Amino acid sequence: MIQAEYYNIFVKIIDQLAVLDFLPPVWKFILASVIAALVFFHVIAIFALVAIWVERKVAGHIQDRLGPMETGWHGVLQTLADAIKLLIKEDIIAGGIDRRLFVLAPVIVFMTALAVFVVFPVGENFIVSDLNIGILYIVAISTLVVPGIIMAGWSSNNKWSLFGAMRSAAQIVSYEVPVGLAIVCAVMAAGSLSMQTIVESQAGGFWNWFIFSKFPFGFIAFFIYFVASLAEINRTPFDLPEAESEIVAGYMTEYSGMRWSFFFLAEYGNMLAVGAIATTLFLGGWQTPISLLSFIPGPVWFTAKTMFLVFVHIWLRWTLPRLRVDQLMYMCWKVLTPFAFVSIFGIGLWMTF
Amino acid sequence: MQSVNQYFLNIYIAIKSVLIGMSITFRHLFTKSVTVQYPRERLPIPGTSRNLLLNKIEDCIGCDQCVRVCPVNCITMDTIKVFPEDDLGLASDGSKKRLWLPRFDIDMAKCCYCGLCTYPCPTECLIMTDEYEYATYERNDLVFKFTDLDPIQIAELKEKDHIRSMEKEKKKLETAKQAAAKPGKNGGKSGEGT
Amino acid sequence: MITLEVFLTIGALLFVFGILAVVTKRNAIGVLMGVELILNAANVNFIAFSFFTDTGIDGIMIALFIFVIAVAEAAVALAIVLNIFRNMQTINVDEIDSLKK
Amino acid sequence: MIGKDIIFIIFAVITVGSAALVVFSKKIIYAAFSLMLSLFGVAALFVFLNADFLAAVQVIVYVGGILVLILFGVLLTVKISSDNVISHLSQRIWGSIAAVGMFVLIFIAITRTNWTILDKSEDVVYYPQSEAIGIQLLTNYILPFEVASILLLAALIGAMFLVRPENK
Repeated sequence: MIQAEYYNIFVKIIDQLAVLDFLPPVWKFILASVIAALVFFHVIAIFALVAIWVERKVAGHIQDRLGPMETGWHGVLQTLADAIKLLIKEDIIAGGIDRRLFVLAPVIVFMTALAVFVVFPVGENFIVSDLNIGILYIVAISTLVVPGIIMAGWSSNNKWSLFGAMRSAAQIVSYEVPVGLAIVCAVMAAGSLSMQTIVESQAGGFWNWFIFSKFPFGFIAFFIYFVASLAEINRTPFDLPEAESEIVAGYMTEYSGMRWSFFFLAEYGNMLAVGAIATTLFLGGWQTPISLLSFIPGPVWFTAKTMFLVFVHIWLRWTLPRLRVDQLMYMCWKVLTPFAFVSIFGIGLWMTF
Repeated sequence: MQSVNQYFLNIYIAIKSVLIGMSITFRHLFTKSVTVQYPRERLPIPGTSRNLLLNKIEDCIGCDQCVRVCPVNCITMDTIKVFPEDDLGLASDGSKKRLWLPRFDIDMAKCCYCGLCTYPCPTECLIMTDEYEYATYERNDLVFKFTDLDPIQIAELKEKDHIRSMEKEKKKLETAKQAAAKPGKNGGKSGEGT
Repeated sequence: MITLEVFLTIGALLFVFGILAVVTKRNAIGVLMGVELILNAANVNFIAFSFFTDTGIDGIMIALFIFVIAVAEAAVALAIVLNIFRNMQTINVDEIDSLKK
Repeated sequence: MIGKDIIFIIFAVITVGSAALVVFSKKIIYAAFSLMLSLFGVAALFVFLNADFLAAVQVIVYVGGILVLILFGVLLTVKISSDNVISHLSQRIWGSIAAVGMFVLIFIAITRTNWTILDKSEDVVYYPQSEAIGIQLLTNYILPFEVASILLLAALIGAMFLVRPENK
């Protein structure tokens, strides 16, 4: 079977359970996949619960407010209350929309956010599937979100939805280019597409992380990846597809209740995923910064680095205003892409000599 | 060459301004927030503020000035003249109360908070308090009733007043008849108007 | 189950559906979709052969170049379709016959 | 290995079935999304053929690139009145006959030919292909690689030239 030479933690765990010995290996594999999907669904859901609270608190304190304070200690239960409200809300499907595509679109968008979690190396022995095309798999899966968004925009039968979907698709397709080139930088430095190998090649202290070891090219690549990934997941300052002052809520305008919360979960799942990818590629993944601190296990480091990047996302969101469309495209094609080429060239020279 | 320099200058300025902005927001992350947790802590209200109207009904002499001055007609007042056997006592400023007040309603849904009604009040019984939380579930609950008479009393008073006016009417009619018996002015008009 | 013949049959089915789309669709973009299906059928065949025979990864290399050609074809064809739409206000291939007249 | 067969059959049915939907769906937008499913299924079939790199590239290029182009084309050209441009009946009949005939021909060719194939029934060794592809691209296939890049450049310039605004 395909997983034969790939490390898969869930398959390992299930192999060790004697109760399940009667199952053929393929069914064990399928069971492991289902468990992995459920685990990551809950990871995304819990992360979203926490991140939305953190985002509100950070937003509040940046603006000298307090943020949610009423529900629970300092409002920690606020998101839970909102989630319950969303779940029991009426599921409105307006007349004149394309029902099949309308129902399918949030599923596709959320599926892409969920599927990338398969290849994240959380710890030394903690990865669901160490594909040898790991990072390429992530790029491939994250392109699937574009048809999903266009599906949502088209099926809503609403001009704001369609505008938002077109903007979003144009933005994501454009920013695929600098994202891909920045990823190529890390892949060149590591000499492998596998996520686990990329992390292992950054072992031995923070000066071996690609952000520092190939200075300044690694830093440029990290910077480009960070900015372009912000644009790719439609976060502020690149949230033109959801610009509420111009096009209501973009492709999500007609959605409500459960289906809207799937889009929302996908957005926060993407935030986590982008932070995890940047951590893996440039910040050494689960590696400890200095060997003195190696008693702290890898998953803690991985989570800490990812959460730091997520915090920077939130921080940026409440600092910068929204860009204009032409500024967005200027930034993509005239700034990020040339610098990505420069840094590829630089890392190529570095690896040669 | 000029435009190339401009290009790099733009990038430099962009990164610099983003960093400055981020440092500002980071500093504000730790400054004390200015939020007032409203239902639990409240800011003091200035003494001249105009909010809910209150009528101290025991001081009200029913002079009707507030009703007449109100630009939106939100005050409704009924008065009944005292009967000779009653004594309503004095208002706090010493003026004698000559009227029963079976009804003194203020519709706060109509009130425009101009405060004009409080100035002419001779006994200063109609004032604006600093109470501003009087949201209700029913619009009718916004009509504040200030009378201190209970409905039975009001009914009795109205009955008495009615009898008195009837007697007056009779008297008037009699005097009119007497006047009609004598040659003189026409008294028919006074018979109609009561 | 996973044999060369099965893959070739899948490739043949994709090819046939592609041809059918090209022949019967009146929308120029529908015709383009048919062309993409045909190119995919060719890819399936190439990769199946490279897997089941001892030709190394030559089939995969050819498939990669087919990707390149498919991208170029799609970009240029869509540019042409958009141009036609701008000039004629239609992309029904039956109505685009001004060369006949 | 029955489980692997089941997964394979699911993906094969998805691929071929949505290819059929591309042809027979009335709305062009449904055809486009069926095409997405079909291309995705083809990528899944590539995984069964030990072409993992190619499967990822298939998704990136076809779903992320060509399909988005096609969707944009649909959104930019379709008028609401012309939502379902369907063909004449005669075209459909003759097209179907030709297609079925072609399939029968190919199927006979597939079954009659005596293929000399490697034995892949037991313990196939799956090895990473990306390295081999990279080496091949820069050694044996260097000329096609360069020609392909020139082709892409030409297509890029050509497409941009074609859709430029008229009055410039």
